[in-house]
Amino acid sequence: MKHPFKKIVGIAATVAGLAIAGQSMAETKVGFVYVGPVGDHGWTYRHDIGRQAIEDKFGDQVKTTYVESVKEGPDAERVVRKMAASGHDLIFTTSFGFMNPTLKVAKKFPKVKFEHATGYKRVKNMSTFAGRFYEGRYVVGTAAGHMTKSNIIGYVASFPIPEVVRGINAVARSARAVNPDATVKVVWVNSWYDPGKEADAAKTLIDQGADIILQHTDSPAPLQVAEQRGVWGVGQASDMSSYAPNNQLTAIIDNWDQYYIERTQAVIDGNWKSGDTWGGIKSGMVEMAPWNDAVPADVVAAAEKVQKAIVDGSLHPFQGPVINQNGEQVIPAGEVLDDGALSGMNYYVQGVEGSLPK
Amino acid sequence: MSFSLVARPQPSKLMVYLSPLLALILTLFSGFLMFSLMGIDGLDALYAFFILPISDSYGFSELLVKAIPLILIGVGLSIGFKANVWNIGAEGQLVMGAVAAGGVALFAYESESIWVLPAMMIAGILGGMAWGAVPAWLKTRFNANEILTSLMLTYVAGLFLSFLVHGPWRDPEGFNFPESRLFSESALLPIILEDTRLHIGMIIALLVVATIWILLSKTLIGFQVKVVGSAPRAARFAGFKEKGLIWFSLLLGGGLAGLAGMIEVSGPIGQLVPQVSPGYGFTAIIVAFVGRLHPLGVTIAGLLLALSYLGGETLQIEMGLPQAVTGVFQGMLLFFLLACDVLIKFRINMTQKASKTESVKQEASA
Amino acid sequence: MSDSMTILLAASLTIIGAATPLLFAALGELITERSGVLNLGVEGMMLIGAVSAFAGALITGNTYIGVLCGAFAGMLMALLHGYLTLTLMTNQVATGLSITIFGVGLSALIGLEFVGVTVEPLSNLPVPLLSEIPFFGTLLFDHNLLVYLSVALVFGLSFFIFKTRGGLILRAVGDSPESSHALGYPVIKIRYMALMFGGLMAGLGGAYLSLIYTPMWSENMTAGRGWVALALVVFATWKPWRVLLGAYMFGGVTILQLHGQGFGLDIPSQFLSMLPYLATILVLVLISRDRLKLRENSPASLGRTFRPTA
Amino acid sequence: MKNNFDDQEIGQPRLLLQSVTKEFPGCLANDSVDLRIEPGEIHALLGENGAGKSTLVKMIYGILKPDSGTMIWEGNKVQVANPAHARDLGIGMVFQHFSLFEALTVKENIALGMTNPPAMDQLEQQILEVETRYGLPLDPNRAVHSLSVGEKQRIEIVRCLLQDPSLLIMDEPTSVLTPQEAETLFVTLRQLSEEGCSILYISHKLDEVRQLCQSATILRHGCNVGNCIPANETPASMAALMIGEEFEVAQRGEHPEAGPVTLEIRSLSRKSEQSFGIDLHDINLEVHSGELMGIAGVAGNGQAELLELLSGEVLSAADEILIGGESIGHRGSTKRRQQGLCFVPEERLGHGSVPDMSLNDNSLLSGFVSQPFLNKGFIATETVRKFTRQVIDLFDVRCPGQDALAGSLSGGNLQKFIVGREILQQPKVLVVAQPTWGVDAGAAALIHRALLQLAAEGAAVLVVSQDLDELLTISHRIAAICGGSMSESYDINEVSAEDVGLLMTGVSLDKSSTKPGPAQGALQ
Repeated sequence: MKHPFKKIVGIAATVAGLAIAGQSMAETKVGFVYVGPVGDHGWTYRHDIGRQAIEDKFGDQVKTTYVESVKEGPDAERVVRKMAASGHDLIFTTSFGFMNPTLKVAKKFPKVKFEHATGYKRVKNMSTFAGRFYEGRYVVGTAAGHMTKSNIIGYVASFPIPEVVRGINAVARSARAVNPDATVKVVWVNSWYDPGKEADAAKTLIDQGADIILQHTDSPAPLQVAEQRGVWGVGQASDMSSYAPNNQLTAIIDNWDQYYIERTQAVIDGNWKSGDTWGGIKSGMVEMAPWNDAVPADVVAAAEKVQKAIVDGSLHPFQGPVINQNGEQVIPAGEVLDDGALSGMNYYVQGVEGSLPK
Repeated sequence: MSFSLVARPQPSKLMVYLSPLLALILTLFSGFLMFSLMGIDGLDALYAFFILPISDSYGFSELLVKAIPLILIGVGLSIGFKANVWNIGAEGQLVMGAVAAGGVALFAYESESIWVLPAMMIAGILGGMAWGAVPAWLKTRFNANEILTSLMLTYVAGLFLSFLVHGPWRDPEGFNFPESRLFSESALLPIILEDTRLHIGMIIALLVVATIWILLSKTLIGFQVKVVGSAPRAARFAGFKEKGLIWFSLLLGGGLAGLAGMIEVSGPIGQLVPQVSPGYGFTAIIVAFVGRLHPLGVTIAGLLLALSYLGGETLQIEMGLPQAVTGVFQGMLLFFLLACDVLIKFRINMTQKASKTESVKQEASA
Repeated sequence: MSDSMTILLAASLTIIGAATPLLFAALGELITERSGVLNLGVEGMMLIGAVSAFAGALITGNTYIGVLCGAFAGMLMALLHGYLTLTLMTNQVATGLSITIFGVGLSALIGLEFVGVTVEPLSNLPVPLLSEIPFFGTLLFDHNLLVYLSVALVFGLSFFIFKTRGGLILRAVGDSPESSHALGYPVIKIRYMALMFGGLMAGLGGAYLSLIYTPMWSENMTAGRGWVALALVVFATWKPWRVLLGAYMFGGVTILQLHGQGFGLDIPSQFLSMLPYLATILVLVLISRDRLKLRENSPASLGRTFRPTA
Repeated sequence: MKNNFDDQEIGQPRLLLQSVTKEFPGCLANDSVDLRIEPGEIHALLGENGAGKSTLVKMIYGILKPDSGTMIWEGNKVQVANPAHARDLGIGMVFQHFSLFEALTVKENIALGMTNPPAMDQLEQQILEVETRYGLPLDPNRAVHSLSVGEKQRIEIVRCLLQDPSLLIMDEPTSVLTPQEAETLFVTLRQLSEEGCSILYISHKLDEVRQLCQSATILRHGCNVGNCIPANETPASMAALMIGEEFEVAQRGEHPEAGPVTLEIRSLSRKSEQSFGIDLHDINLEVHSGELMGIAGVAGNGQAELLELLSGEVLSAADEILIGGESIGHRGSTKRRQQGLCFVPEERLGHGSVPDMSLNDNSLLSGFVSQPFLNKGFIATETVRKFTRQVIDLFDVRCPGQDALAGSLSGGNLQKFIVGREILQQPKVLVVAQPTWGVDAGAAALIHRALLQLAAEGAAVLVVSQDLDELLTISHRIAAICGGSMSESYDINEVSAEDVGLLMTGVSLDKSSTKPGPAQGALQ
């Protein structure tokens, strides 16, 4: 046990250190505001892997901090602001719900750089970034279309927002491209994270005939159900094969490492600029986990071919004709949906069962 | 050596003030121990938890911003708890207040009328009241337990808000993301301290606390609440209507929770989002009890609880501790606060238990 | 078997899975409340039970030991609750809520090491011969140990409460701790025991979640099931077989709305998600109208602090 | 049953207490008390309320532990650990405030009072046997909350008898019984005594002690102040020991010149809302200004239902209850108070007062209607305090001050406060239930005087009591309620205690009822 007096001196020094941290630029401070716990093994977990990548890469040069499980709503602005005020140079806020709070703080702290995930509002010192996960889902859809025997692909969905709808549509389009009889059955659980309910939804889908389960919720529960029931599942956000060693078809991995390192480097070099980054398979932000050994080689080959085509730009998951559920043509052949249309997608394409909750 | 509790002839006036202090000391001590065991400098951690968050005026303003809804809901609930009306659905009432107020704000989008805010306030209160009225009606009409109905309705309210922001009230320019438009300037609460988020809600909260205090200590209705809770038959003897007071408590509690909801969407948030409250309605129940159901106590407890959340965030930023530690520490703080109140009515008697029974035995056999 | 029968069977099995953790926690709470103690810390106790069960199973490699660990940890939490509310006479509502906050935090802290791993779930123990019966065999006789246990407990606890002396004393303590004390029953000790049984059962409910329902640990994985369990006890008017009914009804409505979505039911999913809660309220209203019956079954001293005095 | 004849010859007492002392914070409840009970003896424990009788028997029964002193049971030193231990020794106790469980059945309640009860159906048989043997009819399967007070007492007694006790402790058992029922109980007790069972009989009713008990121990302020053989004493000599101070006994005086009918009940019938409550059948009653009317009856014969209807806690049809000629049956308590009706409920704590509120607050509780306690909804604190001081002074309420919590007052003082609070509101009609239940003799006398004084000043006073002696002392006119029906009312001078006892069992008297007695003469 140290002498109490030394402690007090220590505190004083810490406080003094904090006070000057704002000015001293010897060390770059990068902060992260997470919506979930780092232990969710999904969305937040992957962002924290990205944070650790920064630490590994820059060592003592950079100090990272994070606040987890920050509730969207009134708390977010306070946390972001506290980070900005406590000498952070770059702050990542990794949930859509943090958009407006981040924006408000960004306006007040023009010298601090902000990076907001999945939003659409930008200012001089606030960038946005997101992954083109629908590309990964399009690849998965190809395999699913080949592999399904019941022609029913189950989809455990969280909330009916464009991000999720895009993924559903991408799967439906690619699956039907190889198997016109394939349909996608969607169950909404109204939660990003409720392992029990996600599992129930997966069971329901399997009971109703689905033999491949995709998910856009954060816990590994649906995948585990797939493993138990002996149908295929697809990992979400990270390689979840530890939860389903036999039945994870593949996983669509969020890989923020590269982006985070780049942006941190830019801050260190003093050439950070606001912008919108939408990274896909090509940029490495969206990664595919290794295919399960049990997947037939021709299916893997077909999927990998699609993947390659997406990377080289010869294929766009939403290239025309895009026909919605009601049979109306959204865009004709020869055109592709632009990013604006993609980011506001609020309709199902053909092949998705049921109607989109409005 | 063991200890036993011995009833005091009269509640100790000294302990009324001393017991929270004792609780704080115990928390600091065991917190120090806990952090040290985790290999962290205990004093640094305590400093980061209790002092650092409010070491500047901005931090202090944030403390108030966080405490406002807790205090508002807490005083409302304490009336009900005094009257033995167990409204644990304030969270849902808050959400419905936010929905109603938000509805007005969206309806009056781009209106510059000064009446938007008052209208929102009334809508917020009515929204919360409406959601409090359901358990009141079910209780008085069907004898349905309000703990259960108010809790179940909280989930319903959350899902209803979710439906609205995913559907009809979605921002038309928001790329179908689940949130409403940002409210117009006229629908936002005025800031009372520049460069902070401290809004006029603080003054409203103070007014509410003062009003409830007067209501409880100086008026017949407050007296009725206390009598119903303490001795229901005596209340019937006096001619106080029990059903009326059930309605009163739930409407007041709901109304204040609704007001808190309005204040949140019109203040710090500025729009309707799927999650308008980080569990204020539930935390406020603890606030009410830690504050011993007294308006002043609730105010202090509200500030303390708010500080514990701010402190938790600071611990994460400054010390890199996981959020889980905050929960454990918060739990400890609450345990000590609740437990130390036993000293108001009891004193601790240190005895050599074994030897005492021995002596009685000896006497008996003498 | 026809397709619709297959789906019906599958849905029923899912319902049993969804209802079992609720059943455990609610039965435990029922015993606790019968003694006059209101435990609002069920959610926290379930979480502690879940993480401890997972840890136990992972470390020992034996799922059954995991189950025991979960039960034991839940009991320890109940002991803490008891020390505060029974020995130090704190307010039961506030203490329970604090226990939940504490449990959420502590379980997350314990569980930091267990993210991303899984354990072998508890395997099913089909009853020989009976489980071979088409449809009903699978529905009734092919489950894991905890499912059998939960149903057995419904019968066991019903018998205990209404047919044994122990149950009679338990009811007496909940009805009037003063009279119980006057007759020489150790009220505080009995309440401690009831509370600890409640904790044990909450721990089992948690263990079911982390070892069977979704064999993994993740923070806050109970997602509000502790609260539902609490509601079920009131709903059941403190009768075990009604808890069974309530848990299966709640699970049933939850699963059926998912099936409804799968079949393309065109109602916003939020409204479907509201159904279990609304149904609970509705049934409560229906059974609350007979005040006299309610009086005979509700523990009169529920939530009230009792201190034995002269 | 045990044959203790030999013991008696040797002179070994069944129970011997030697200098037993028990102290509570701020109160020495028992100070070196000695007690000796012989086998088969009915021994009275006499004393005022608060003299320490209950504390003493609780120690015998193992609920409390003595601070010091010795207890010798059948020749052996014992330390009774708990009631179960006491029951094992052969000690049974019938509590004054019953230790029953309202939500449970009679049978379950009895089982809970036994250490090793037999199986339930066997127990039911035994209960029925004991009931027939001692004349205590009771349905073993009824829920307790549906029973009358007298029936509840029977549960307690049966519970003890099933254990074959050698010592039966009875705490004020006759307070809930009719004289006839009390007589039946005495027969039972004597029967038990002859079978060798000792009985410790706690009472402050000196007449019945003289009738029943072979010896007596008298307590005052926690001290043993004497032993006696009741048969050799007069009530006055025992009272002198018990009370130790002189007080003025209430004097009724002549039936006053009756004024107009102020409280009138007209063919009031009501189905009880509780499934086992008592239905009221066609009750008619007139109480004149200036007279004190007594209603006798055994608890659980519709008094509670009638009182609820009178106080306004439950409403009836408008013209079933009239005050000063005005129909108020459909009005709540507040309206009735405005009409000048005040009410003293039976239960002091929690009904007539809020235990954990100050006396000031308890003044406000019922006084806010008739007194100027409110100013635009705000409480006029000073006025309330002044009123409270007045009550305390005029009614000799002994308390630490007007801010004392009602629950901290002794029963007698709290009752004086409550009665005083209602009387000082100068009611036109005062309805009082059990004015002196569990109240010491001094306070009882003061309350009786105050009620008579109020009547003399022109109010109509209705006293509902189970204490027949009390009613015979203070009433001008008397009626009895039985099974929800009200008897005719009689001038007090025309009926004997036995007559009223008959009325209480529902038998009508073969006398022409006087209605309303001398008052009629006075009016002519």
